[in-house]
Amino acid sequence: MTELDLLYSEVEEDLRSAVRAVLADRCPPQALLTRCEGPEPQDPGLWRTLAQELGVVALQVPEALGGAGASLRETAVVLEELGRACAPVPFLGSAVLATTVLLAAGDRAAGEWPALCAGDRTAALAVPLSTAPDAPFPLGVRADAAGGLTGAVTSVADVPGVGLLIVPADGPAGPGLYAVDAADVTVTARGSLDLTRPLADLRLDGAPGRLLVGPDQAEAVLWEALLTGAGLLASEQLGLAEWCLATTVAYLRERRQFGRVVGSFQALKHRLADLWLDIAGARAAARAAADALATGSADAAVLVAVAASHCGAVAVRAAEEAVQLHGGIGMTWEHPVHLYLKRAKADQLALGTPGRHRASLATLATLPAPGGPLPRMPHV
Amino acid sequence: MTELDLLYSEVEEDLRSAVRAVLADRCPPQALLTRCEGPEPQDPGLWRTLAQELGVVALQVPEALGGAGASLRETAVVLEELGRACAPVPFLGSAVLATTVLLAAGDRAAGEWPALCAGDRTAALAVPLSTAPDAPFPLGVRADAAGGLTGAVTSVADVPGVGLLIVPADGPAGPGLYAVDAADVTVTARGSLDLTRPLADLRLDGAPGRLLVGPDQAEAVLWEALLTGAGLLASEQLGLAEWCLATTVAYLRERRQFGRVVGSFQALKHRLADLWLDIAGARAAARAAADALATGSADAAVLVAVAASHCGAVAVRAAEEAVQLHGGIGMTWEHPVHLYLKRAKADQLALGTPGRHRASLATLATLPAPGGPLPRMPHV
Amino acid sequence: MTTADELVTRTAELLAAHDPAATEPLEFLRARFDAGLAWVHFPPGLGGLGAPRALQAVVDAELAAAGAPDNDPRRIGIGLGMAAPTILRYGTEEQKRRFLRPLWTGEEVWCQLFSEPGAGSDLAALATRAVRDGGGPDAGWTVDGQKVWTSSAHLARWAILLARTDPDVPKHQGISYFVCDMTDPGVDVRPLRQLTGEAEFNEVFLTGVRIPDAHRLGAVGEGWRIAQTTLNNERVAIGGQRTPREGGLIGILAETWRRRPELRTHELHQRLLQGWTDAEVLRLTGERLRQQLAVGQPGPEGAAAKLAFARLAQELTGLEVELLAEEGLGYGDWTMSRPELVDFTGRDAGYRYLRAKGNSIEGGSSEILRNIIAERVLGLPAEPRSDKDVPWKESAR
Amino acid sequence: MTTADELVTRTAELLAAHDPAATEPLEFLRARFDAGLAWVHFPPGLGGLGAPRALQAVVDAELAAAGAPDNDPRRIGIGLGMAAPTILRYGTEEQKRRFLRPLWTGEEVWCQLFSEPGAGSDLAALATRAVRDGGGPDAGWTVDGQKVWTSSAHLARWAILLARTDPDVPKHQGISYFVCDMTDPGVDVRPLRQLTGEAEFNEVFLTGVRIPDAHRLGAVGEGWRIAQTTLNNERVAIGGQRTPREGGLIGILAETWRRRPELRTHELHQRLLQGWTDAEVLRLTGERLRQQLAVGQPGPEGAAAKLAFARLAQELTGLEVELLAEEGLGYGDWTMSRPELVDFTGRDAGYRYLRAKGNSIEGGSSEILRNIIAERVLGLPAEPRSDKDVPWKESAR
Repeated sequence: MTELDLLYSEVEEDLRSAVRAVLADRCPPQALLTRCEGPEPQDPGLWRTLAQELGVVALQVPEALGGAGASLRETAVVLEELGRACAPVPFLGSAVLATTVLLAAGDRAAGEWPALCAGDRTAALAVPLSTAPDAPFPLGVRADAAGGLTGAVTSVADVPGVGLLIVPADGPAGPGLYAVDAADVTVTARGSLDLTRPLADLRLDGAPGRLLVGPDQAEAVLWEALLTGAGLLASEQLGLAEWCLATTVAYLRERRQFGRVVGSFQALKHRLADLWLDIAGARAAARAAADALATGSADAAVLVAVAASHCGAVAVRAAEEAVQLHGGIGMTWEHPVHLYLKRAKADQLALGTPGRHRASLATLATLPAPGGPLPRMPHV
Repeated sequence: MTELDLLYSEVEEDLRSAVRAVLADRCPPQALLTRCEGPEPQDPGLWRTLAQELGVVALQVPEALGGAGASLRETAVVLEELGRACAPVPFLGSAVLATTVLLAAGDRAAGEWPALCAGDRTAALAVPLSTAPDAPFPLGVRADAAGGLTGAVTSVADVPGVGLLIVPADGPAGPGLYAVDAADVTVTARGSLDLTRPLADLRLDGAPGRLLVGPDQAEAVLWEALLTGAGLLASEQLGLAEWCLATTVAYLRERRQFGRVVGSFQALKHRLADLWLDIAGARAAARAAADALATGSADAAVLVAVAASHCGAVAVRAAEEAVQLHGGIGMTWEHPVHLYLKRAKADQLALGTPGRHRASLATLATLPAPGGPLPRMPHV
Repeated sequence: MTTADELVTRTAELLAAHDPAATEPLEFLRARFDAGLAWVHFPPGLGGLGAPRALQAVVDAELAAAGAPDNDPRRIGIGLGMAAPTILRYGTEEQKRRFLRPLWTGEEVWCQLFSEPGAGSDLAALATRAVRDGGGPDAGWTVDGQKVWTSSAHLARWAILLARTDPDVPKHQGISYFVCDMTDPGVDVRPLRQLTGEAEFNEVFLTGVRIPDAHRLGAVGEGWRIAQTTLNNERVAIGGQRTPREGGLIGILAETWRRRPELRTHELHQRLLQGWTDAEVLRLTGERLRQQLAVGQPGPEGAAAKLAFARLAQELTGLEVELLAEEGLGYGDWTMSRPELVDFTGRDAGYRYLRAKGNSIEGGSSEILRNIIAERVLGLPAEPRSDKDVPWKESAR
Repeated sequence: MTTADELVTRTAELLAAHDPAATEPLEFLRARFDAGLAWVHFPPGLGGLGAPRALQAVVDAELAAAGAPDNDPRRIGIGLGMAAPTILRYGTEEQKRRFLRPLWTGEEVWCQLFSEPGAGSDLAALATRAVRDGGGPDAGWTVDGQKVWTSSAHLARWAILLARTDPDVPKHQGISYFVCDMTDPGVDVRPLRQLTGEAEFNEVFLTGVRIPDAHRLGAVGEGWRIAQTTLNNERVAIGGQRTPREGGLIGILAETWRRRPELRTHELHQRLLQGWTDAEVLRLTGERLRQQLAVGQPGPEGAAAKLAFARLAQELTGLEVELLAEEGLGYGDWTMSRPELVDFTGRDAGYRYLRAKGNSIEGGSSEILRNIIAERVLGLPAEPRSDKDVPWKESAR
């Protein structure tokens, strides 16, 4: 194992400050509440600001392609802030999942970068948001010899307003990842538990597709994209959990009952101390996963499994404690904490549940399940 | 499902009071500490008192055989009190496990009752204490055609001072349960985590055995004995947990730190409230299992699995909380709480761990495990 | 004492005199009340016969078998579970005669005006004021304040109301208990939307609401003590319900598990087995409580059943969403609506997950219930308090 | 500032002057101390060079490679982790010169006399009295009292001791900090047997123990403040250790799992996976803390590592006993013994299970650590206290 760097660099802290300032300005909790019931649950204006003013929608894209030439570590820092703000932007789908595939596609994706880096267009990976890295390659869409794609994909994240869809499909020569223009696909919105990350079902009827990654690499690239997504989602979960803890602490320092500040009651203090402890662990785990992914470490799969399972559970617990400790007010639609609860619960299912990630350690860490040989782990 | 009776009858409460008074007199905590490092970790004098003064060592044995003609419900009440006192007597081995087999053996066991009911002799079931009801029939001892038994059994409970051993063995016609005189067996004591329930390894070299239950019934009778044992052990665990809670509450009402009674600190109060809640559940579950076993209900296996898994975990938690909340004093050899911790942890392994009992619900309650058909459940 | 046989006879007489098939439901319910078969443990003349509470089941079974209408107890639960026992115990004869019959028949729905934005767990800190308006036979009270978390307020004819009548004494001593007319023009009911999207509750603004002194329940300043009766009855009602194995949320979960083998994993299986066991233990605990009540030995398990239920409901609904995976990411409908009844089973897993969050807050938070168990059941000392002996108006809030 | 290269050079010089193969270990250790390579962040002349703490690893690696003896840090952990930093910060020049060198070389073992039977979590309630005995150049203190939970007391030459020097002021203000000579005839060390059967700790009875004023550390009445340095150093020492993946208890458990497939069940597998993940998260948390310390940004994670470690150790050892099933029912040896070192890995699962219970009590209970995190890290208010401002002798105990 190489030495992991688990700290935040000065550059990363500067990046964090810049993103945090924009989000504080552009999506305060009250605006979130209004937006998520409106016609445009995601905020294209905010996306353009993130792209054009901060240049953070293509952080790990090489400068030669129009990106920032940074690493997945910086991308993870942005996700922490997006999680903290519960921000309604397609960052996970476009800047993480789709971008990982497009980078792996090399020259075949060259034409996509200008619009993506400028924030004029977003991309999404057409798999159900719940797809885990070790899931079998999806075969719900078939590609014909001419590149026409037919089939359906359900529960795809970050589709509203998307320009480019990356569709895994079963082609004549085997599995492939195809670029499809969203205009050629029938998109049906579906109700999402997470109001700030909408879902849609896709229907393709001979939609023209362009092969990005062919059968020799398609499974590995899709795995890499999902693994990267799951690993970086841990950073979003960390930011979300930090918001929940900080907001709850602030509330309990103000709220009085029984002639005392509620935050002075020991039972609540101990629960929050335990939560803080778990969040400290989430910070270390999320950083470890981001660093390992950034350096292409052979240990990345293990560290992603650890981070995804730990952070997924911690974010839910933080949000549930926040709702509970806000008392009645935390149950109201007007208070934004429910948006975090919904995001946390949906994130827990996204790209593999904590249990699913832990199960992958049976192979990755040689902790075999009862009976039978070790399951084969693809691409590791 | 027939209606369960989950209450304690007046007769049962009277029985409880009598047993409790004897135990308070004859094995107070300090005496326990002295005994468990002495040459006789179990207390034959106390056993005779329980037999002759209270008549509780053969409660569910019909009066015609010299027993009390009561039911397993009363036996469970006695176990609650024995658990509360962490009493060093072979009740589980003799009055529960062995007695269940002997009752099933009918006339073949007739000669054993006088000495057993009088408390002059105890019996033990020669299986490892950790054996779960759904374990395969043990084949570590072979019986020859003349009834000579050869083989070994490890970690048998309640052997010191035992007269009669009931040995499962693989005979010429199949599995059987044999009566063996303990004098014919090589007994080697082994260190036991539970200081008040010693363990021994048995070695048989052609020991004369008398067939109690033959191949047609042996598996079913052994299952019944282990199921009864696991179901009634829940009552011991209940009594143990109640002692731990009550002792901890009493200590925390006295102990002062920071100018306050420690029991007024809210974090501790909430933990003890949660523990009390789990113990209330343990009481209902243990009663349900005892009642179902007593009435021979078809639902007994489910209720035993529920009681064994819940009570096994609750007793350990109660003991662990007791140690923790007693602070340093709870870690000392002089304070008896460690005896309860050791009993609780050993009880958790005895006759199947909580996880093992829960797993049996996959079949019993039709909650199938992933993949494959339902495992077959013997004798249900 | 009235026996089961007598009740069977009386029920048969009621049915003979009022054929359910040929009688308006309301008319039948009034006749049932007048026959003392509404709640048999209530006194004669007030819908009961002074019989043991446990015998109600006999009457209910007979009437159900005969196809008689019921009074839709879920719709009028607050009246039945909270207002009625309080009125019975503290009300004047006139109040009992006026309120209990239409309460039980469902003609008049009741709601509860206790909690306030600044008085949740610390209910005794409530700030809604009731000021006496003059003397004489017309004397009454004028009430101003804001209440919150009021279910059924938009349907209710009457409310039980706690208001501060004396701010100069310590907070528990200056509260009185009233029956408030929800049709008073000073009562403004506004829906309070929850995280599920629904507005199951309301905020209630009280501005110059007039309450005649005859609608005061119990003595002036005794409101806190009387409210304890109301709240204890609420908790017993929750804990004492009889449920079959796999009743409620665990049943929904187990059914999904059986029907959809493709969702199963070993991790989820372990949690399912744990949840199933927990549900069964809770069911047995409730059953034991019920048996204790039936023989007149109420145990403290009642106060705890709500706590245990909340914990289990949150565990099971969280698990259900995870089990459903892709489907769990969805949510049926966020549109604001005003349900008359809360039905956990009728909507999707996401709704159940969110709604269950309220179980540990509404009707006494889990934190308050743990305090109660620790102090009243285990006898652990209360925490040091500074707010009990100072006049309410001087206390820090 | 001293660089890594300089340290490599100095270490080479030490090794050249004192060939480890040909030098008595104690002589080598003294030479190492005198060369400033004992703890490089200590000042010159006191075993260090005023170098960054992180560079110690460079020296250690060079010396280990050369086969040099070490000072057996586990045997003298209390001296290194608690006494030394406190003496460095609060000791006089003379105290530093007298105590630090034999402390570091291991010639003199140290123990800690803080806790008392009546002062555990509430350490400031301690009742051991130190009374000044006359004036003049011989002036000193006479100490009487009882201490408990003292590891190494039977091996120790010196103790750090908290005693009450002024009972007339509030409890935190009347405590002073001393160095106590464990060979004083008034010191009576008795083994304190634990639930494992071992007597790892001691009770220490102090009867008329004389301590010269020159062995007072810091000002009279400053003992509480100084003790905070000692305790913080203890916790940082616990949290800042570097461990490889599967180091410690999880490694033992994982090895058993791999070696013995017949013990595996799905329930245990799920708990193993959870425990493995928890252990890895804790390892990464410690590693992050270490990296923060190395760049001079100590985070609050240090205070929490002990809390997390105790939780994990108890979880893993409980699981190990369950995994072993029949074997878990056994226990190697209950005979009382007095181990010099606590070694979790050297005994059986039952021992580990029992010993781990102490992890959440010794060195600051988990409850006290949660208070510390809640108040110092999260900024939540302290509980109302009645014992801080009254004279110690009047406070309720």
